Amino acid sequence: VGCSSSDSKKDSKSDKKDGYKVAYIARAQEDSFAAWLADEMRAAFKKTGDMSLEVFDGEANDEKENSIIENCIANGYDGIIVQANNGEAQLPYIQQIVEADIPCITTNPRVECEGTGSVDADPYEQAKVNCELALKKIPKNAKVVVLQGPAGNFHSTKRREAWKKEFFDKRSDVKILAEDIANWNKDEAMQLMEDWVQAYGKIDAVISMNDNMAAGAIEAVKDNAKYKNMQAYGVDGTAEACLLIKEGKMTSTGLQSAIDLAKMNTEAMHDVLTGKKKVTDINDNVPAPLITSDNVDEYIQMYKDNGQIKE
Amino acid sequence: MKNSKARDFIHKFSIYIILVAMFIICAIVNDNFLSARNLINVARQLSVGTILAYGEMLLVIAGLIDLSVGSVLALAGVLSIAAYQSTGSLLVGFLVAIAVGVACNFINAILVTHFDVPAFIATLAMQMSARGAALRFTNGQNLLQLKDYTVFGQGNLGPIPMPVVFMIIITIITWYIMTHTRFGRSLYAIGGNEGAAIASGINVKRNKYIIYIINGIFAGIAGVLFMSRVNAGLPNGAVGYEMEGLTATIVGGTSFSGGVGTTMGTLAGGFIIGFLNNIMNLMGVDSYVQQIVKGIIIALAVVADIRSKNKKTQKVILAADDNDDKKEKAAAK
Amino acid sequence: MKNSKARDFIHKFSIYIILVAMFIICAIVNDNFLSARNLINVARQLSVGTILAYGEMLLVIAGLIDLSVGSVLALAGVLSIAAYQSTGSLLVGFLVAIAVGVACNFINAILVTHFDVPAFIATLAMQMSARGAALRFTNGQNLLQLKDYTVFGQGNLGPIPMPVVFMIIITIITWYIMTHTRFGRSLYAIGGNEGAAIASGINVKRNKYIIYIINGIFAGIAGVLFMSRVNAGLPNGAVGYEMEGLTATIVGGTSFSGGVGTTMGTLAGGFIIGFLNNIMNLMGVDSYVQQIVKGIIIALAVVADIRSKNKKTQKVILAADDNDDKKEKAAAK
Amino acid sequence: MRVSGINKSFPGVKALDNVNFAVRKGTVHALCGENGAGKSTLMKIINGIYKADSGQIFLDEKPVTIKDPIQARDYGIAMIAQELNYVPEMSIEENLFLGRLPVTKFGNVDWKRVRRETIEFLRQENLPYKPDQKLKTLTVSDIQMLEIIKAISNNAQIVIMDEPTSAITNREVEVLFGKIAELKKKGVSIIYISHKMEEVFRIADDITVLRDGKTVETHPASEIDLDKVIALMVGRKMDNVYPKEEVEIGEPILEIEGLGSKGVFKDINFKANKGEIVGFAGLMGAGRTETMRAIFGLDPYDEGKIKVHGKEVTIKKVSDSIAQKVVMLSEDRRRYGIIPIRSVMENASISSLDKIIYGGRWHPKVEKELVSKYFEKMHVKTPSLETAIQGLSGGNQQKVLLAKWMLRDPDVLILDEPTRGIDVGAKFEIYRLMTDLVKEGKTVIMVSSELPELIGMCDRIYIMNKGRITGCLSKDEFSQETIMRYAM
Ligand SMILES: Nc1ncnc2c1ncn2[C@@H]1O[C@H](COP(=O)(O)OP(=O)(O)OP(=O)(O)O)[C@@H](O)[C@H]1O
Ligand SMILES: Nc1ncnc2c1ncn2[C@@H]1O[C@H](COP(=O)(O)OP(=O)(O)OP(=O)(O)O)[C@@H](O)[C@H]1O
Ligand SMILES: [Mg+2]
Ligand SMILES: [Mg+2]
Repeated sequence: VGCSSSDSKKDSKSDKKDGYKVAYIARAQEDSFAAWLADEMRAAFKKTGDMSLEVFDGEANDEKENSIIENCIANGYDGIIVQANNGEAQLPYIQQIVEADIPCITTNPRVECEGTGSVDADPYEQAKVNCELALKKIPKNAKVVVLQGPAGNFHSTKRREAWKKEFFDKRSDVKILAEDIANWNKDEAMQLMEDWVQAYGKIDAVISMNDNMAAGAIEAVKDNAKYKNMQAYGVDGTAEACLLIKEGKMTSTGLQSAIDLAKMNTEAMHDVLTGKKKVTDINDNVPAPLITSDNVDEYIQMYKDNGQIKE
Repeated sequence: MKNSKARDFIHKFSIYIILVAMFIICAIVNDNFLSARNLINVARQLSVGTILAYGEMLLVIAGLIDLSVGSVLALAGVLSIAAYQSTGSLLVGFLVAIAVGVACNFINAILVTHFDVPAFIATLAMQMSARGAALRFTNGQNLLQLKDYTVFGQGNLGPIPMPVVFMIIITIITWYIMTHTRFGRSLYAIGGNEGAAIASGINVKRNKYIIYIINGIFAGIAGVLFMSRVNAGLPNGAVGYEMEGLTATIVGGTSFSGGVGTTMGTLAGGFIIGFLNNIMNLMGVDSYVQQIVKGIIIALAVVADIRSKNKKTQKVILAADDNDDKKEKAAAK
Repeated sequence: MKNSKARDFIHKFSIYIILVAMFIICAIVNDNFLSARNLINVARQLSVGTILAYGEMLLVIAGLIDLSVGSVLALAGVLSIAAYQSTGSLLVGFLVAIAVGVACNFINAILVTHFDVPAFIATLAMQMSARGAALRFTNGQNLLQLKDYTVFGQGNLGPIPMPVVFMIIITIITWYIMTHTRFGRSLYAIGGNEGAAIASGINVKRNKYIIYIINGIFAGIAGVLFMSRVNAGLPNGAVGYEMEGLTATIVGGTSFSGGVGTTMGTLAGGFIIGFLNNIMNLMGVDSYVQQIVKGIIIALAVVADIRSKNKKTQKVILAADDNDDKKEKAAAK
Repeated sequence: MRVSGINKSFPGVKALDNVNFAVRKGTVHALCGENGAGKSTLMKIINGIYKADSGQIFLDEKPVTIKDPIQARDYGIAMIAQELNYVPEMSIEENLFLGRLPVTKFGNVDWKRVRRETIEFLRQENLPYKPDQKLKTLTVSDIQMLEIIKAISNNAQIVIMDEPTSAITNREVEVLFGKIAELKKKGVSIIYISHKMEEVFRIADDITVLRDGKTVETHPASEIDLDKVIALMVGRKMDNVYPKEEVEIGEPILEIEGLGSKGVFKDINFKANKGEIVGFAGLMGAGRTETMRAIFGLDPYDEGKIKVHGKEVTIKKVSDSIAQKVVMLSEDRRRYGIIPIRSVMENASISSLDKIIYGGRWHPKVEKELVSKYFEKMHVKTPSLETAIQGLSGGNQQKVLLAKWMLRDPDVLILDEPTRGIDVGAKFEIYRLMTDLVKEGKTVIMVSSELPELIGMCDRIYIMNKGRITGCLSKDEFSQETIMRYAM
């Protein structure tokens, strides 16, 4: 199935009074990262002046997300940015966007489809930067537990894959005591950790596919002296994770910066709509810096600036 | 006299009136709403939910419920895809989905009719088990590369998307069952007065099995459509779809006290919810606000429906000349 | 004679027998289960769910239901934290949570009692709206830096965690309400036969308001405990908790046909589910398999409970003429 | 048809104990017995609703097994159940054909035929309804008539009628009896169950008495009299059916002035005095129940005054009238009376919670004592105080509900059809209780469609028709003819 690439006949539209109408289809507004990204997108688009953004919510449901894509095609947006819930599931619908000659950027995650561009934060990379640190920091014969996101979730799968290839395969001495799904949720991770503490007594490190779950696990052992030196690894670089790193409770996290993602998406879309670039030339990655106690202050400052951390 | 006819009309067709009102409002507030493409989209989007709603309708009319349908859909869908992938036959894939839907619902029926487990708890247990089974089977991973399997959900018959074709066929079948078969009529009796149904020689247990089996067939078909439409076997898909189905059927006038409900009402309920979702997306309503509004509108639609129905039913005893100003009396209820 | 006494005993205490059996099995299959720390851990984990279960119990006994409790908990929790953060007063935070819980449930009650909206649909609408409001308020972000607010969920009273203290207090209050107040007694009448309750001089509408308000208070407290325990204001937390609460109360012997249910039964139901979750985690059962097993065990527990009761009353309930139509209203409301 | 050696037990009760019973072709066979004697149970076994523990059913001397109502129908057995088996939300036509909808050769329901035959029935029976009208919009008596038509229309050889007249008017009773005569002529056998002895003696060819689940005796109706049947039923002789005693009549306790409710009743004026039993007669649908419901606060009223002990009171809800010591026993035991799954004790104490829950505590001992006291006084038969009330016979349920109101020590007791479906023994006890109450200086209002009991028990009788009071008779004017004249 080929996707025809969209040629730019946009120039005629550029002098429309209300500027370009762009749709952003978010994975799930209930997911705090996706919600943050949507917010940053709105803010970044507002700054451009000649583009307006409508945000749609895929409700973490592929059928809903596909429906919204269909609606957006039907309603003649000038450009569409898709944050897929499930790359494969959205693929045929993204192809429809291309067929309708609407420039399409996929973001967080990238969906491989001819004729589209992409701006991504690579989940493998985000976990990998943690693995590099963990290789050094996690002691010999350590016992660890692993927390996963929802079954089948693209990010969770990719991050887990990175941990396998970049850490567990290289450290056969490390034993996984237990591994379970906590659906990105802090409360579910907390309950799992409480039970694991009862079952295993000693846990050296928590390896979590996101920061929320890592924070839940840390919460469960917060006042337990035995776990004072427990390590915890996450991904996302949320405000909470930064605070925990600052307190010394969490080891590291790989930043997935909604601000950077939004900025790059906005610029890319602007370039495409104004004819500066072809959409197929867009293929960017935001960096995934590792946040540790060494550099956490700068990120805390970032969150203070955007109001997520107070005082 | 005329007045009371109008009232009868409103009473009988209130849900359709609400639907039409909504349609008109949508058309006014947004230009894109009335485009053929958009309307086809809406129909396609609500087809899976409406098919599930018919299953729930049969159950609720008979005083039962199914909370497992989202999970069963997922299990049926992933097993169906696996079957298709290993045999290459679309037919086999389709039949496996139906078989799985039926098997799960057969267990529901056994628990409910033979072990007297409340339908709520029996199907809640099935919800957990079927979901677990779907995840276990796929190891939590999505099944990919569906190839031709996508024809069910993404194909078209002329201008009409396949899911809509399925929905239309199932609507007709459901309507036929509910109005033209003994089985369908007996559901109203079972839900309306189970004792009377038994005493009238209706085989209540057998009929409950049949209802769950039909519900299972619908769940299986919905599973095929869902997975094929999203182009992946998602063991985690369709969470909470039981509530969508139930909402459509209840908004459409089916009553939880049993014995009341119609196919067309359920269809109208499905469309009301479909329009609601669509118009809010068209208008770019913030997604959190959408949820708030959706809750409010559903409550209002049901209030309007119930209000219009409650207006009647106080009996009149006084001789006609005694109350020329004509009846109407707040029902004591 | 003795035989029938034994049967009476089994009948009356079947759910406790199931609980004890489960406890013994857990203790045998896993060494860690019986440790004081683990048992305290279990108690802490099930406390929020059990508090919600009491609210659902009051409602279900009276023939009502609340599907909004998970969302209301979240809304109450985040607003409570925001109030605490802006005033610095724990008391204000606590009271705001309760006020929010009560306000949402007051709306539920208005819809149900004054507009005759089925409780299922009214509270489903509230489920959507309250969740939307929680997300809107926080903009989808978790609230952080709870500081002393965590005392509610993470503090201890002697060796007993605070959530457990709250659960114990609420258990006692609920038990007291159900057995020692006129209000509690009338709930059984309302759920058992609303018409008869009205004709006996019970103010059914007012009582329904009170039930929802109590449910709201419990939801508010649960919101504080939940958020404080996880040390964050999670606007998308506690999704599906209504089902947890309902499951506990139904497993504990409350009946959807109304008029039946006890505080201690609900507590037992909560513990059965708590033990189940805990033992499977302790044994490292794969999470998919956990779901399958959980579904099966819940179904089995209810089957066992119903079977033991069938020996006596249930048969009367099922067969007696007077009740034919009441029966199997089960699923609904 | 003949049954022999039928045994049937329910948990805790032996409902039928070696019952033998035979019906001759083309006769009416009456089955008599107290509440809970097992009459309905026996009929349900014959109709395949229950399965007998042991025993045999013979049709034309051939042993048969009847496993469900469908099979019973195939054997030509039709039954009008005591608890009306209708579906309120369904149309008349569907209720008529419930469980036997005709189908075309394609297997779909033959709605044309259903409609045609229903219209035909409604025309024959002079019922002014449309076939697609929902049953819940009909009066109880018309529903009962439909049930009768349904059973007869089946061309059955044996028709079982379990208390068919408990909810229909005298005129309809005559229609029914006409039909029974026709059926007899066609050689159909009828099993007739009723607590109304006059009816039994009017139409029965044979009478069988059932007591405590055992067949006591069968006699041709011509060879036995009322007293003998009653004696067989209750196991002792009862000489006075109406235990009425003269009581001095005092000042008015309840006065109703110009009470009206739009479209339902109007200009209701009456009073009930201390020591008086006031009757309310009228045809079914006359509005007596509605009037009493309004006085009791169950329904609203738009105009008029209610005075208790000479003082005007506002009654908006039931608790208002209870506070005035005015209480009412509903005619509809199932809807407004019992709470089926709760215990007899709870059913009795539900309106007196203030007497057992006080000082912030429930006093179970007090509850038990209080309830037991009234149960003893009224001879309530129950296995225990914890038994669910649905397990009791109708008469005993009624006594529990009476006990509920006695616990409130009312000044005015309104009884709406208190003896409907209740056996002679229990009726007698209810009458006696009424007498005891007025002796204590209370007042009793009895709404009834049984003229004999009104005449036998009341001091004064008001008659209602179409929502108005059309007459008031004092004791010396009582006669069935006079009452009927005002009622029509
Ligand atoms: N389904 C049942 N379960 C338990 N007990 C029952 C059931 N049906 C009837 N009984 C009991 O069996 C006995 C006989 O009841 P049955 O209904 O046959 O009496 P009846 O003679 O028809 O009385 P009535 O004149 O009040 O109609 C009663 O004690 C009753 O409580
Ligand atoms: N408000 C009501 N709601 C539901 N059913 C009712 C109501 N009022 C009366 N009924 C039922 O309707 C039945 C038939 O009542 P009917 O039409 O004979 O009127 P009525 O006023 O009770 O007449 P009567 O003068 O015989 O008392 C009653 O047996 C009762 O069960
Ligand atoms: Mg009987
Ligand atoms: Mg009446």
